[in-house]
Amino acid sequence: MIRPVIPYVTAALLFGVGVYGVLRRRNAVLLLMSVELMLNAVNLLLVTSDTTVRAVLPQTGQVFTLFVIVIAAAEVGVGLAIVLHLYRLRASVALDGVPLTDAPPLDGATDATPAGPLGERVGR
Amino acid sequence: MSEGGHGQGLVKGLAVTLKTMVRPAQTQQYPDVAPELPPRSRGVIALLEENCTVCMLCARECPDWCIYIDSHKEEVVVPGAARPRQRNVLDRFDIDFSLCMYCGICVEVCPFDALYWSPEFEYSEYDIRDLLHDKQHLGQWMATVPPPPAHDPHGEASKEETTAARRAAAPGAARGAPAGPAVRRERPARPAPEPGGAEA
Amino acid sequence: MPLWLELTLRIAAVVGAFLTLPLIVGQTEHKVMAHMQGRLGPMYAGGFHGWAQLIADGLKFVQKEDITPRAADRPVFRLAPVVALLPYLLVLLVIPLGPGDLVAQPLDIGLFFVLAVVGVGVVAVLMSAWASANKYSLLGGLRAAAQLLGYELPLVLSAASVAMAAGTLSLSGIVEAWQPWWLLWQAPAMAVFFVAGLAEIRRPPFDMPVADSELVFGYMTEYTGLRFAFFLLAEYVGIVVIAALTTVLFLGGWQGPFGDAHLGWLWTLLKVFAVAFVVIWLRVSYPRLREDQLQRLCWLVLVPVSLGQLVLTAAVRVAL
Amino acid sequence: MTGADLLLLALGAVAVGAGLLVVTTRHLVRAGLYLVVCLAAVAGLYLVLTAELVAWVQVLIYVGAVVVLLLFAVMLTRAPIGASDDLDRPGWPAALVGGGAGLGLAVLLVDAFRWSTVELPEAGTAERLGAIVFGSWVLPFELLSVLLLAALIGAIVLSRPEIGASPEEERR
Repeated sequence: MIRPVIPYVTAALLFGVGVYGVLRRRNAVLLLMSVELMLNAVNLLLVTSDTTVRAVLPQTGQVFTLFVIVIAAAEVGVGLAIVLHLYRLRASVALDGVPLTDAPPLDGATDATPAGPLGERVGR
Repeated sequence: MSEGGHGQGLVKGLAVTLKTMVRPAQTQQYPDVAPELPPRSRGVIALLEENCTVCMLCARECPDWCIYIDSHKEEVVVPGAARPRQRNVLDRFDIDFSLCMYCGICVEVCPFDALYWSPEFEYSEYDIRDLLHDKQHLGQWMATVPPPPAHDPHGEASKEETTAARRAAAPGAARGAPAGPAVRRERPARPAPEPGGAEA
Repeated sequence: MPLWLELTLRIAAVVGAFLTLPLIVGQTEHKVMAHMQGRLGPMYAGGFHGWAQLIADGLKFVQKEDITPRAADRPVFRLAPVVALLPYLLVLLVIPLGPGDLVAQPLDIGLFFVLAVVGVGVVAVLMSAWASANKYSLLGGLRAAAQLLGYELPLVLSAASVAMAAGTLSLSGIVEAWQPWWLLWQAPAMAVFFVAGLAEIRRPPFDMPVADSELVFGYMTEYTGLRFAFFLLAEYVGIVVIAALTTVLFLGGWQGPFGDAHLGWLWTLLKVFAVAFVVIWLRVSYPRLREDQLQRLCWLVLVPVSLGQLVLTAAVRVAL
Repeated sequence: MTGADLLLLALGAVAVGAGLLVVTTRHLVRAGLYLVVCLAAVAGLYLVLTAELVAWVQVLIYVGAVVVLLLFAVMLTRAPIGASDDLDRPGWPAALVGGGAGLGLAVLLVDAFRWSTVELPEAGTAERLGAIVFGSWVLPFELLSVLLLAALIGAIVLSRPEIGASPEEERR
């Protein structure tokens, strides 16, 4: 016997916190953390809905939560690879410092331009 | 290297440690059980004061300069002699064991067997100054000096014996040999002819 | 027996085991290691063969000054040893000692719980590494994180193999389903689990995170006194936990040649100590791996072997 | 209010509080540690809601792996000890949007459920969830494995910028 409104509200507030973090943070890793908060809010919502919604298939919400957790793990893996790559390129993970207009010199490490910025930084 | 080589090495390593474990340990329980030292261990240097003539050889040869000797001359009136003899009297004979490096050169060079190795080694002190042993302290160690080893039964006979035998066999051996030369010949190998010469 | 009394008794028993078993293992390590090196080990404390050495050590740790470096992140630094210790205490709750009721808290998904909680220990390592404000600590922490994350994979995979074989995630259930011939069938998984477990608790030869000749003492460099003792205690509880898990998962737990019903706990303890002995034995015998050898062993040997074992287990299960 | 309600309330408060600290703290690594607390509290909520397996998966994957990866990344990108000043951009719009989203959703949900009570469903044990995953949801499950593989390869490709360079280049 529980009151489902408590976990529901918790989930909603967690989601709001996550949104706030995503919009507020400049640091890419902190941003990923905020995304994790949002994902957890959704997970909590799914698990709680298992208690209130009597679906044809029982515990579907929990199964979905499992799936979301797996997706979150994959997302963090790729996301952190990107963040570390960014750090290697720019020695900073500030997101509003990333120029979105000009392409990063990804071919810097090839033989054509051995002194490119990537070549230098990787060698460090 | 093949995988088998790796595995063999790993097993061998385990075997070595296991074998060592079941063997008795090498540790000596020192303060509880006295260590079994070789009889001629070099623990501390003992001084036989009567033998010292203050020739200063030991102090001079000491690489660490850790032997301090003071003396004064004394006149000894020998009845029947033309004039009184002079004699060195030892006032101070200190070895600073905080400096000593136990090379044993002093024991080696002493022409009169005044210095001996004693196997005693438990003389550590709380104060480094107490490691300066004066002649009295050094003399106390004499009690711990082991007796000289017996002659090797198959070895060469001692110089005293051969000389005495030669003297006895020589013509005109009626007079007893004077003690001085005999003592001098006792150590022909010593690289210290000076005191012997002075005495002669 | 009323419920609260039973609960109290069970928790007291677990805390008792938590406090005594690591000490016994630690003392065994002192002695075994010494004799394997031709020494005697501690001989004074307590009189008989230095049995009280670890108690004396504990007293010494208590008296030592508790230093927190000025540049350190104080709360995190101070919290890390507790976080390192807590997961193992929780794990001990679900490890079955004997048949029936001889487990502090039977759990349906005990194996999963154990793996999940043991994985939390790495957070403590990262906390202590970063909060120490010391480059050696940080290097040790990064090494530890890479090592623990990497070795978690073969650990979980080999545990999954035995869970698959038993058809249950409950630790008691696994022991009940265990048959002696599993020793052969699950041997690769056992080897992988044991080696990965050693790496999880950062025991030599997998102690790169604390490699004292390279990193001073890794993430524990700045710790003193009781907090350092907590880390040490965590290491020894880790040995107990890994040995107990190996026993329960692969060596048949309380199943012995005779008297399972009454002597089950004795068999479990015997096996745990046998495995702990092997842990110590490996520490004495092998030198520390290099960092790249460590990762190579994990990804090129342990993970493929455990995956192969999974396939084998599945094949045998389907065939039976 | 039953005991379960109180537990839910306490754990929810911890989760939201730790979450708030994650997004407001000025200490980079502490943000990750608060995230651990938050995720652990959410795992506790799952336990109270009888989702056993999900709770322990949460601990295993999130606390044991995801957060550790995040902390790892924080340390690799040279997080300083102590507060950093450049973590945030000016935050009124963020507070507005985030607060709006959170409170709005909360109001909606409160309105929907009021103070009603429900019976807890059967526990989400490994056995039952396994039956459902491999019964009704096999296809998504298999898709997920492909996704994981893709993510794995993607992460490897991203973190090795030398890929494609000549072997000599790589050895440099």
